[in-house]
Amino acid sequence: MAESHTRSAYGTARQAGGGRRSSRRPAALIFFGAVVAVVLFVWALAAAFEYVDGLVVADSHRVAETGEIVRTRFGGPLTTAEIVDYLPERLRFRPVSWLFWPLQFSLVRDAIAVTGLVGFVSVFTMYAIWWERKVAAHIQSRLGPMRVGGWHGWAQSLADKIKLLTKEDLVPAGADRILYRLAPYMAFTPVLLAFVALPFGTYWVLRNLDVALLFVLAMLGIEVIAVIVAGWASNNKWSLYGGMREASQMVAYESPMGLALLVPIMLAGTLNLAAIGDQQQAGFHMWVVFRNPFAAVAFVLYFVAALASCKRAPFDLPEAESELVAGFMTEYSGFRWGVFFFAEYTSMFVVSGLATTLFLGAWYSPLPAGWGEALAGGGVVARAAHGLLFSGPLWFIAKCVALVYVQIWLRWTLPRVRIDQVLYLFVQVLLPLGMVVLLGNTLWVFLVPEDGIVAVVANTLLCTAGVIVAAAFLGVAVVARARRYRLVGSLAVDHLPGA
Amino acid sequence: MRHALRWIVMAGVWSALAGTAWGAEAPVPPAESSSTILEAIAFYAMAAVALLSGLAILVSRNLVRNVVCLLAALGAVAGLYFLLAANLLGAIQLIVYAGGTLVLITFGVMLTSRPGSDRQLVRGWERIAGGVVCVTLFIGLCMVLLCTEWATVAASAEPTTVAAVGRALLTDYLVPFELASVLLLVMLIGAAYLVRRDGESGAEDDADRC
Amino acid sequence: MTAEEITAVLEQELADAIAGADSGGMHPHVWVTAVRLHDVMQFLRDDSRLQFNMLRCVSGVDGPASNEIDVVYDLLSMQPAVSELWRARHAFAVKVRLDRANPHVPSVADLWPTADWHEREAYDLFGIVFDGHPDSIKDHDGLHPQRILCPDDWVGYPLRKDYVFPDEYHGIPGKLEAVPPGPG
Amino acid sequence: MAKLTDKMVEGQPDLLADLDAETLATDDLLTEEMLVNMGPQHPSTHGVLRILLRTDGEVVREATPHIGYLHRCAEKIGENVAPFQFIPTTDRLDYLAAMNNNQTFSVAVEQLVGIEVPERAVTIRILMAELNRIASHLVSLGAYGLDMGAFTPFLYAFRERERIMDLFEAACGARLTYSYITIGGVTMDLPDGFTDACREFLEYLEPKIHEYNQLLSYNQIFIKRAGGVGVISAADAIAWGLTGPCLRASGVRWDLRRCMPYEGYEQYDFEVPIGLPQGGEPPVPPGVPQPRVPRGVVVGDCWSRYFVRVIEMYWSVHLVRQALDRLRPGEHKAKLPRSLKLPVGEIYFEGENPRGQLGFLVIGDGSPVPSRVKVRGPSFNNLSITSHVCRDCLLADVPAIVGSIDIVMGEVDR
Repeated sequence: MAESHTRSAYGTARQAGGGRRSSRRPAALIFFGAVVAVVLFVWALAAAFEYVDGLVVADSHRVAETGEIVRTRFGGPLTTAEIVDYLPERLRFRPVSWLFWPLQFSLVRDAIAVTGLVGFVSVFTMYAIWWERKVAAHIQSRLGPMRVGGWHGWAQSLADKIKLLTKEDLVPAGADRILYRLAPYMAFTPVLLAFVALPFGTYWVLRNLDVALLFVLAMLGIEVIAVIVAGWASNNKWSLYGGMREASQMVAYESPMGLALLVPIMLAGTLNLAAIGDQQQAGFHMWVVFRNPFAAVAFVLYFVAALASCKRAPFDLPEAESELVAGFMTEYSGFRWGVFFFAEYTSMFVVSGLATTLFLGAWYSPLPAGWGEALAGGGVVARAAHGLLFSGPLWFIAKCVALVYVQIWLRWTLPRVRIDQVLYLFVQVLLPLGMVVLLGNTLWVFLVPEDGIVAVVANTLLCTAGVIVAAAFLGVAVVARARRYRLVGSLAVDHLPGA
Repeated sequence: MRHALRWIVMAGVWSALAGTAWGAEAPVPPAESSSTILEAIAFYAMAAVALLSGLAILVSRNLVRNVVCLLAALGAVAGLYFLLAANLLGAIQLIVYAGGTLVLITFGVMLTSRPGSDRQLVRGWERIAGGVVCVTLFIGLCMVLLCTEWATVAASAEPTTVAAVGRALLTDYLVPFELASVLLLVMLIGAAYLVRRDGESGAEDDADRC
Repeated sequence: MTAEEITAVLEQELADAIAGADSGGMHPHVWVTAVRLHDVMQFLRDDSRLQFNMLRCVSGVDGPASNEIDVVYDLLSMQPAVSELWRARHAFAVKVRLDRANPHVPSVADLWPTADWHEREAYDLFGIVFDGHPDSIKDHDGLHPQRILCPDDWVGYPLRKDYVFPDEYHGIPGKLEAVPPGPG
Repeated sequence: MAKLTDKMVEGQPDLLADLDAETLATDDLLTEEMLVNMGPQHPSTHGVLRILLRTDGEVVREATPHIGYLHRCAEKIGENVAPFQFIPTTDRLDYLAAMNNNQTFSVAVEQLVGIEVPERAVTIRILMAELNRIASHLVSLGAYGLDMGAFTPFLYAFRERERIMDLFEAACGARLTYSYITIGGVTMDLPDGFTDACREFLEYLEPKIHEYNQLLSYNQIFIKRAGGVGVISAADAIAWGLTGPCLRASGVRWDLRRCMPYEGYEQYDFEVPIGLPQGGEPPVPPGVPQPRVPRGVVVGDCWSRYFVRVIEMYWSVHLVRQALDRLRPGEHKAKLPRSLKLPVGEIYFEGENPRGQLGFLVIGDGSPVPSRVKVRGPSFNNLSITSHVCRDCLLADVPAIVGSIDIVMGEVDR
């Protein structure tokens, strides 16, 4: 009853100011419209280019090269003349070829790709932040942001970003001015650069590096230095503690993570992420995580180390609220704090991207890719169906989002581990475990014949285990959804007369 | 002087990180067209960053500033490797140096430096001796640089793939590879032993050391 | 043991220290001279018959009428038991009457560490100086236990009956009507 | 021992205060002794408490609590107002257990004056006191999970506490400072429908406590963080005057409601849980799954203090049920003269609060206003052991220990 009263009052106020309202466009709508328009335009350009590239570049490359197709989304020589020659008749009049003129410079193509990438990353991170607040809320039997922007407060992190932009840009007294300003960008740039080598699909990669995995690991390593510099430069004892903890934690988790990553490299035989992903296309039984028991353990080991690397869940010691106020981010406010936050969520995506590409059959769906060959070559609808059913960036993003969900879920259920327990866990438990897994995997690769009885049995067992786990997740979700009123209880109860 | 230093550091870090991204050129660097100019620009930018941030390290006494300058220098060197299409080396340079060693140096220097130990008095004749050694070294390096005719190999068509490096390591250069691993092992055990001999023994003391 | 028995034991053991007793009423206590307080307390804690192992409370009481300040120690003896319930043997109180101008009494913090904070609070609010207190400092008021509730440079002892609330403290006005002298 | 005082803090050069990038040499970065202020504004000090830590890297060499930020001199008010006007001040001592404070002060004055409280009032008082004990323990368990970095239990605990708040609001209109229990009984009788709402809440709460055990108490990380940390022996607990769950967790089976019963507690049957070593099984009311103390837990450590409160919540639910059965119609307040003259005399009475034994020394001198009201706050004593326990522990253990002792600053500073 109270609610409706205010709404009507609010309503009347609006009518009263009706005349003036039409001229005052809501700023958020314009801003958001612009962002969406830019992202869509970039995606459209990228899609158009991909369409042209698919048509034109394939043949020219097969001719020039020694049979082996070296095809990347944006590499290779391509001149306007070539493009125009291959366009269908009705598109060949003057302005169209004029339109494609800039595409011949690889720098322009890179610029488009990078814009698309940054567009995707920023949109994903914005919604990852909003999503974490919603998931945390529902875990804690409350609703989370509901008001900003309408349905379930979808524009909440957009509003946060604008609020952060308008906050005062202060540097604490006695802080090391240059480093204090530099630290957030040193944290954010490497993580964004990791997307250069992270493949979203066979051809959806900015640079198909031969050492893609090493490059991504390097980028994650540099972010640590930004945290140490931030911790030091903000002239605050708590942030100094946060910085030092990050340094010691990094020393702890780096080696087990390296060992865990050696296993999929050994199975795939290359560091090129696109190649590793392509080897897992023959159905979900070919996913590395189901190949042999050691690979499964390596996945768990890698995921734990990844949690520590992006300072999440039980290992969020560098910004431990209850001990260090806010760790290395204590003195940061406004946009700089936003950039650190952005870097954290982007590194969550990068880390789960690596896990998906190396262990969970990258951009391939559980259905074997062989069944979808007919669809791949067809028209747009067929290609879309192929993308949805068999392989495409959507599958990669879906798996990454699932892993990000697990990270969020862990954060809101587990308490925080102490610093010496983290060091003990990583150095004296996970490191030996990593070595055993590596040794086991090596012996498995050499001794166990590829399609021998042992390998098949192990593979089927692991596959069934995987299916059971997935089914359990879905089952719990469905049951909890059905009984959500009985479980939560108090939200749906009517209050006493006096209350 | 301080402002100049500031700009050097900012330019260095930005170009180093941009360089690594852009430098990871497509496998087939096109022979002609505008990209050679871009490559030249990138090369000189990164070389400049590497030199200047090295100089900045000498000038500044604040440890964390040195760390950032060192990061810029190592990043620039990694960028150069990427420019030379030696992607593996570039990535390893970033991981081992920029990611690992830099953190260890920061950690090590912060934990072990005793107060006042690094302010040795530099007396008159030591200053002169130092100067002489530097000059001779500089001249020697310049002579080496100018006199030898470098084997300017053509821009290699294919960047060395990891597989090639791996195969080379385990076939042609197996002995040095094994020797290096033994050396590393010895160092590892030595470090562990040194820490242990420092008076603490048993695992629970390690909790106090962090 | 009942209050009367406890008083009897005390008078038998430390006759000269006991200045009076009131074992009837709801708060049985015995008056002790300030000088011998530490010995009485030591005896109360260590004697096999009494064994007062818990010092529940140390409170200052200001009586302007008779121009003296009392310190009340409330003691409790708990009968330990391995698994079942501990039993309360007896509760007793010890009171000391001090001169209001210069109240001094030996500290019992070495017998029960809980007295450390209680005595600091008694000094802070009443001005009772506990000699030999582990946390003593020397400042404008001489050697005394450190203040625990009020700021260290606070003047006066708030719970004394004749305490006048200061006009201002570091520029913060204490009373509404008293306009503080402008700062600076 | 050299006590650390504020004077020494001023003298200590703040290592980072004058940090100018150019002048700083590397040696200032050495992690030798550093003075860190945890508080008075700090997320995990449960109110306005400042703990001065002398740390060497992550290891805390010495922790000195500084209190007094919430000092309102409640005892001075006690000397200027009649006892029934002092009741609202007792609400604000331990503001999470206002009902218990009111009850203890009312019993103290009633015993001093010799007032006979009607049967129904005594039962309502016990009912309200035990409900408030559950609410107070819920807050302490939730906040303790927060100190350990587990955010979710806090929300669950407050969701349950909201139901108790509704019950209290129905009874006396307030949600935190009730002033419901007064001298001679209770201010208003219970609203109709209160008893069944209360029974329904108890049915709802009991399985939830078991749910928290699964979520937090038996969580391996929580056990590692709390088990074996901040161990207080029984002798130290008694020497430092610890009372309530902190004392019981050290193995001392001592509860005023059973050892020195008041207000008819001897007619109710309930057990007193204490800290048990590994594998021990604390006593639990019938119909509750038997909890077991996990590995790595020691008598008197943070985990035991936490778990004694969980078990006490079970027994409080059991107590409230018995009180509900025992409710008979009758007077809710004794007839009292307009201005109650206090006899010449004094009394020291202690009641069992959720955080320990709250003691009142009330001295009457014939006038309606007491001449002295001394308040012995349990958190005041419990907090005094922090510096003894937090020696040579890790930085992350300080919030764990202070959280397990569960202090409320209103009661510490009075």
